[in-house]
Amino acid sequence: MSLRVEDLRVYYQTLEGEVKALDGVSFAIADGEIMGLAGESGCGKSTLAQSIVRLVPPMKLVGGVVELDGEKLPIDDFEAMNRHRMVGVSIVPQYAMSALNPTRKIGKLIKELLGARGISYRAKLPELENRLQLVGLPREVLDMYPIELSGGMKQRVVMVISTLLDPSLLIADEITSALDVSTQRAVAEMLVDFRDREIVKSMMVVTHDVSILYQIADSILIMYAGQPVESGPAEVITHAPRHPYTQLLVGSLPQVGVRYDEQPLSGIAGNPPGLIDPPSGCRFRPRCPFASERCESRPPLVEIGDGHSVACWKVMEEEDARV
Amino acid sequence: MRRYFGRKLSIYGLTFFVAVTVNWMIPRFMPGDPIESMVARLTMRPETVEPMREYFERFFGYDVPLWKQYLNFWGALLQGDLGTSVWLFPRPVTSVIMGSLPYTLGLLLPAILLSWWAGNKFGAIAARNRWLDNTFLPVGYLLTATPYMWLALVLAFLLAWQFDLFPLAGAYSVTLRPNWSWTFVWDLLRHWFLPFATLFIVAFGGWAIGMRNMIIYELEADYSRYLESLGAPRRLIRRYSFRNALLPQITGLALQLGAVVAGALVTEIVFSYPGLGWVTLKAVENLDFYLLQGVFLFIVAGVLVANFLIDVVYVLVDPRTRLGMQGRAA
Amino acid sequence: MTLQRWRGFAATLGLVIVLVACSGGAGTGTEPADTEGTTPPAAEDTSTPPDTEAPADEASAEPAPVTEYDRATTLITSGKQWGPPSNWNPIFSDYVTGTLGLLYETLFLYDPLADEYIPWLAESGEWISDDVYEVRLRDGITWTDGEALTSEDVVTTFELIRFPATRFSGVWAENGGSLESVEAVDDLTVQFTFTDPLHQQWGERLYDVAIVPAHLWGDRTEDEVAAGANENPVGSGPYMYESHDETRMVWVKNPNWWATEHLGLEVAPERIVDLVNSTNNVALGQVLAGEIDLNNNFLPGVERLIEGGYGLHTYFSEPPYMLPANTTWLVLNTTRPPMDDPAFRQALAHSIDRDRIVNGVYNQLVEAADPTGLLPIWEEYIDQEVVAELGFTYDPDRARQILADAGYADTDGDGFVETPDGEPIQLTLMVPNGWTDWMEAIRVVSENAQAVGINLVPDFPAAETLFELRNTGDYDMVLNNDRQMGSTPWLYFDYVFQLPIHDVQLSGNFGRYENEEAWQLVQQFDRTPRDDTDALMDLASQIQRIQLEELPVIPLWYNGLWSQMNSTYWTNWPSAEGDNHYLPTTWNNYWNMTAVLMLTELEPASQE
Amino acid sequence: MSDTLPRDTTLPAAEGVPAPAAPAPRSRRSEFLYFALRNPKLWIGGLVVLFFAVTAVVGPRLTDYGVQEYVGPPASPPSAEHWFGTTTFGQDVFTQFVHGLGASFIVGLLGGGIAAIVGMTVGFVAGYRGGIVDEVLNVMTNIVLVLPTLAVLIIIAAYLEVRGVVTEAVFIGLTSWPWAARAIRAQTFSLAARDFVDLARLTGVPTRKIILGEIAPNMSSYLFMTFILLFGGAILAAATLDFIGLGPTDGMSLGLMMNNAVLWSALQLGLWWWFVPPGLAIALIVGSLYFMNVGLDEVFNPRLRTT
Repeated sequence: MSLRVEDLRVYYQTLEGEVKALDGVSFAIADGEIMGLAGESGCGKSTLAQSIVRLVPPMKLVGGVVELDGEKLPIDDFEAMNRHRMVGVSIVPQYAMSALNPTRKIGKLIKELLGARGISYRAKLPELENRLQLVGLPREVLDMYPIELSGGMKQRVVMVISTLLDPSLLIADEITSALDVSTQRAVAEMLVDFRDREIVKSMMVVTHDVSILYQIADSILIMYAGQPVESGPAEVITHAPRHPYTQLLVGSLPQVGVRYDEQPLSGIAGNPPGLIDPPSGCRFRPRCPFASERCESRPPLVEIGDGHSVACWKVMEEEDARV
Repeated sequence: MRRYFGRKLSIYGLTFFVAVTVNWMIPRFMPGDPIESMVARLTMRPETVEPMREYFERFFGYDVPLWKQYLNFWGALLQGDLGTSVWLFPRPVTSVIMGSLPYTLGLLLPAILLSWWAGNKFGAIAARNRWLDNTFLPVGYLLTATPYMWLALVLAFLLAWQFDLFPLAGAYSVTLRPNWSWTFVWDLLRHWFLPFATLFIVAFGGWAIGMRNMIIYELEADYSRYLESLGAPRRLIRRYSFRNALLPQITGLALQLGAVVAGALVTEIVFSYPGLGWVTLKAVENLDFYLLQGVFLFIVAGVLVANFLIDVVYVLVDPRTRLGMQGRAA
Repeated sequence: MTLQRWRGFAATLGLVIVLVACSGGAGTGTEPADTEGTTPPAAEDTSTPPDTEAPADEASAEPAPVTEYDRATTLITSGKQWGPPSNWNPIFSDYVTGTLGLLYETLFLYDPLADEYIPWLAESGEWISDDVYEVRLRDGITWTDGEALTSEDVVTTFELIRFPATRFSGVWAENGGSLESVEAVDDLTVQFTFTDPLHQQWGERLYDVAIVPAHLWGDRTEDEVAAGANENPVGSGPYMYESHDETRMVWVKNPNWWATEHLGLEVAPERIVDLVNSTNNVALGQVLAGEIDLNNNFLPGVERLIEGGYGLHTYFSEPPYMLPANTTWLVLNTTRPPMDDPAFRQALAHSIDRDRIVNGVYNQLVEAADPTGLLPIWEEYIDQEVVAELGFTYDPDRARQILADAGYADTDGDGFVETPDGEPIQLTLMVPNGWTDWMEAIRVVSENAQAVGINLVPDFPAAETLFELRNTGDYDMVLNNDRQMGSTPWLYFDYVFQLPIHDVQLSGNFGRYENEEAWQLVQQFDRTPRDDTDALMDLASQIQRIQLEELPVIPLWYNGLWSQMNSTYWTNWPSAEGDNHYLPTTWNNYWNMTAVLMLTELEPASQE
Repeated sequence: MSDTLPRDTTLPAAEGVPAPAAPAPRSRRSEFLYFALRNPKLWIGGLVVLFFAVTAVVGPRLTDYGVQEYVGPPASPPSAEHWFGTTTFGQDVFTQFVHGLGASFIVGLLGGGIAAIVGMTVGFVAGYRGGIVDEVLNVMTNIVLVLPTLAVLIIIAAYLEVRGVVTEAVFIGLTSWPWAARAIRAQTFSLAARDFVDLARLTGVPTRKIILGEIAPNMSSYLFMTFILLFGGAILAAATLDFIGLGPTDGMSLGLMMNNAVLWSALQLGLWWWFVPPGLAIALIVGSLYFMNVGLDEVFNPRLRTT
């Protein structure tokens, strides 16, 4: 088991009160597994990605445990986490295009980054060049400034840097959203390649775009309003989702690559709830076409099939009925 | 690269053109006749007034059509001739300026460069120390908001008048004749210190605060967050931030030049330091439009040249500009 | 750029600063063009103070450049030079102080306090006929380059000032004066031939035209004479040009000065360093610190310091401390109603409390002027009877009475009088902005005027604007003190009544007052020989009668011959009490009014 | 001196930084207010400015003396009778001070206001219209930007026939706008590309209305801060001009007080009470304005709240 997250609660401290961005999230990623994490904007998926790597104010760890390779990660201790970052857990951030210091040549940046860990750049250079080749970049990029690279190139450089020390877990945060369809595919294939070559042991791919997950993910976790609502093998989630939200989410994907960040899902009426004072019971209830009285209490995440879990009273009823 | 500098240069050129034209126009279309006031100063006899006026109108080139005066003005200007001072007649304006320029440069250059350097250093330190930041911030803002002449007055009052540590005015002692002896150089430095300190302190506050604000933005920038995510040590991140925050400070240097020059002018006035500021004041007091014009053009030209130098420096230190211009960006 | 490189940069910066700082001074270092022409014949021991015992043979034949002036033998002055020295042309008027008087000399000196001409370059001068004035030069005077000073130099000088664009050109008949020709009779005798000589004006020229060397000036063009800087000047006087820079002018003693041999006179200071004035306040600081020996600025507040133990010395040891140098007039634009009405002018004059200006604004540093405005040196020309009969005094009731009698009444009840025609009166009195003592003074005047019902308000436009308005006659009232003291009250009569009126008035009668009769009298005064005292008195009396009846201008107070002396290094300064009655000033045109003789009376303070 | 302004970057990003994953607060305004009240920089700065503003308004009523009136013994140090002492003429320094304060505020408001209006107009039009209009305005801005403001003001003031506080403010306003125009142009540029502006444009709303109705309100905080900086800059510029003797030819101002103090040898005579209050007041007012600006920045820009 590469990553195990148990009842993780991370709140944002704001003057209006605590925004319960992650409110009891549990899941696990197995060695060699690529897990997709999907959901609408504001569902907490990015917070999840962030908090595992870089939990800084106004984020606050309220409860839960994150274990990597059986070791508990001190995610709320910024300095102590440094030991794990890049080696244990690494991230390709959403803002990969602007993640590189604009005034440093790429090679120099890497050299200084490695130097800070006492790793010799020279010794690592052959491997670095290999990796560049792997993502289709010439060796010369090391002598270039970020401005000399295209957006896609920058992102690939970031992927190489983030994985340079062979982390156990790589978190890819919305890395495809800004790309065109063909590039998206190429990047997705690279991610798989990274895993296949065992450069990274396991991977968490955060995206709002379920279709991309279908291409690369082994399993998918769907989040809604700070809580997981459904998880299971990619095949199952994309073709036979059970949770009403997942169904709407998957069904409302008319085309690939459209950004939904700035507007609510067109297919789902209403907005996600505010997380300062979320609705009791099922948080999807206000928007759910099937909501009933029972939904006023919170549905547990229940395994209904081989690795397929759903948190929905209606699904549980149907399962019960089948049995 | 050529396009970038071409554009910059053409803007500077245009600015200079506008400055020269406005400069030429003002005394010709404003009330007050410099020739008349000069003649009034020179003679008491009514019968000599007319011949003198005719003579000096010819001397100052007022006896030709306006368009020709304008062309002549440019012609003379391009040969480095800024006309003749009315106040210090018949001394050429350029000679008056050159006489006072070393004093102003001697104040300005060290004050600008040192305050920039020290201010940036200090601002970066303040940004990483909460206590220092909280203490310095109000002080820093107070410093940038301090009128130069007031600080000059206060320093003069305390350090020269009250405690007699420094001379109150002038560039060197009245009994000394300029030479390269230690006595003289020491005397020169003692006179130089207070005006320099005035400029330095006010400017220092500005740079320190600028750097402090800038570095806070840089520490929040994406590349800093990424480095944090990769577990890079704070030292490295700060180093990057400092360097990147310096770049806008270089641009700031260009923008602040005018202000520091203005500060130098009033500081010189307080300390009676015989630089350009003092000359400007005298030109104003003596209605010496030619000298005033000359000083103005000179300052404009100086600021433009300095701006261009800063542009060049900026291109050298910021790869973004440099590479952007070479079109190597993919 | 790495941090390391930044440090390197900083280090370099430090170095640069030192260099810049140094060059700051060096760049302006005295590079007094080439002074060869004026270097004294070498080997003279010019660096040894007269009273020290240093054996003369210790002075090297090739004296090292002076780096520090010996304070004991150097006179440090300030007060005239308001900008870097830039002009040594005595025919131009705005030359460096001492150009006339220390370097170039005049035929005579004039002593205003004794009303005497002192033969100077001239041994004597007299009218040998009604129209011919003959000057006899002293024998054996040389220029500092060794050439002899002869009648040729005098003739050349007067020919040079014939250029219409020079300020003395009016002496010549063709330019409106009366001089017909100048001829050298022999090496030392010059004859000036006039038609209907203007005696009073000629009396001025005798001591204010600097004689220049013909061998250096003879070929100069009009441009060089009218607008040349005359660098490296060669003169005949007690001092020679040594150096100048942006902040000072340095004169060095002429060891071969003719007056030592001829008159037994020797100037005491080895050098005179005249500092460029930056501001009054800096000068005040320097005077208090004893850095300056003689200062001629108007130093507000100085009266409070005279008895404060700063070693300050003034001509009088009690108020007004200073000798009067010129009169400040309230000039009224007589082309505008109601200033065109003598009664109105009288009323205004009677309303002004001049004592309040003298005491409140100037703290008794000046004195109220005589109703005629004539300076005390011309007291003998004042007809006391006329003054007693017609002179104005501060008397608000009288002022109101005069207004009422002339038909000025407050018809609309706003507290201010209207003209006899019922037109409201609203007047402004202007002085240049920043001339603070005057600004204070006209606040008093306005307040006084308002107290008697004249709606007068102070206004402080920029100087240039004020001059323009004044010169073109577009104003109500201004203050002015353009005329300095001199050898004849004609200077003031001319200032008050000068005709004709030009579109632009630059040299007097700014009030545009037209009185043909008075002007005739003034001109007649000008044509009357100086020794015809009775005629002069009679004319002066007639002129004063008109002036006091008409009051075209209102004299307010005498500005002082501002002079602060410090006795730390030099003593025996001019004073009313002692023997040294010469004028203690460095102002232009005053060296030749005996200030140069002051230098011969100075004594070094004994160094304890 | 008006160039002594903080650089563009001290202004917040107008786009309103998205609070990470936090749902929209109930009301942006109440959030700002909340932070504004809890931001010591803002209210300390505000209090200082307010204090001087009140002094400027109330002060003249506290003194019985005229600005130029000789009311006391000359050159006397501060006392119960004359709070700030007297000048060499015996004028009451406190009276001059409160009147000068008023002039400073007028110059600041008017000069800063004019500069803000010109800067906004140029910035909005250039940023919104783009193309040749932008090009021309940009060149214009650059020209005024590089010209040393004080030198320009000296030239203008020296030739001016009559100078009053208002004329002074106008000229300061007309020369100190460029940096504001530049900054606003950049902001407008990014806003003009946003959807809601596009929408307005498509529906045929006239340019003026789009700028005033859509763009300006979306960067109101930014504009307010710009004005504050221009306000302080104008006060400083006026003080400098007055000090050189190119200030108002009638009336009193803080710069003029310092000018008079220097002219009348306050330094040499040790009359510190004559020149200390005016300069100190300027430094405090302008400093507090800048300080408030930082506070506002933190209020409007959440990223800076916790550092």
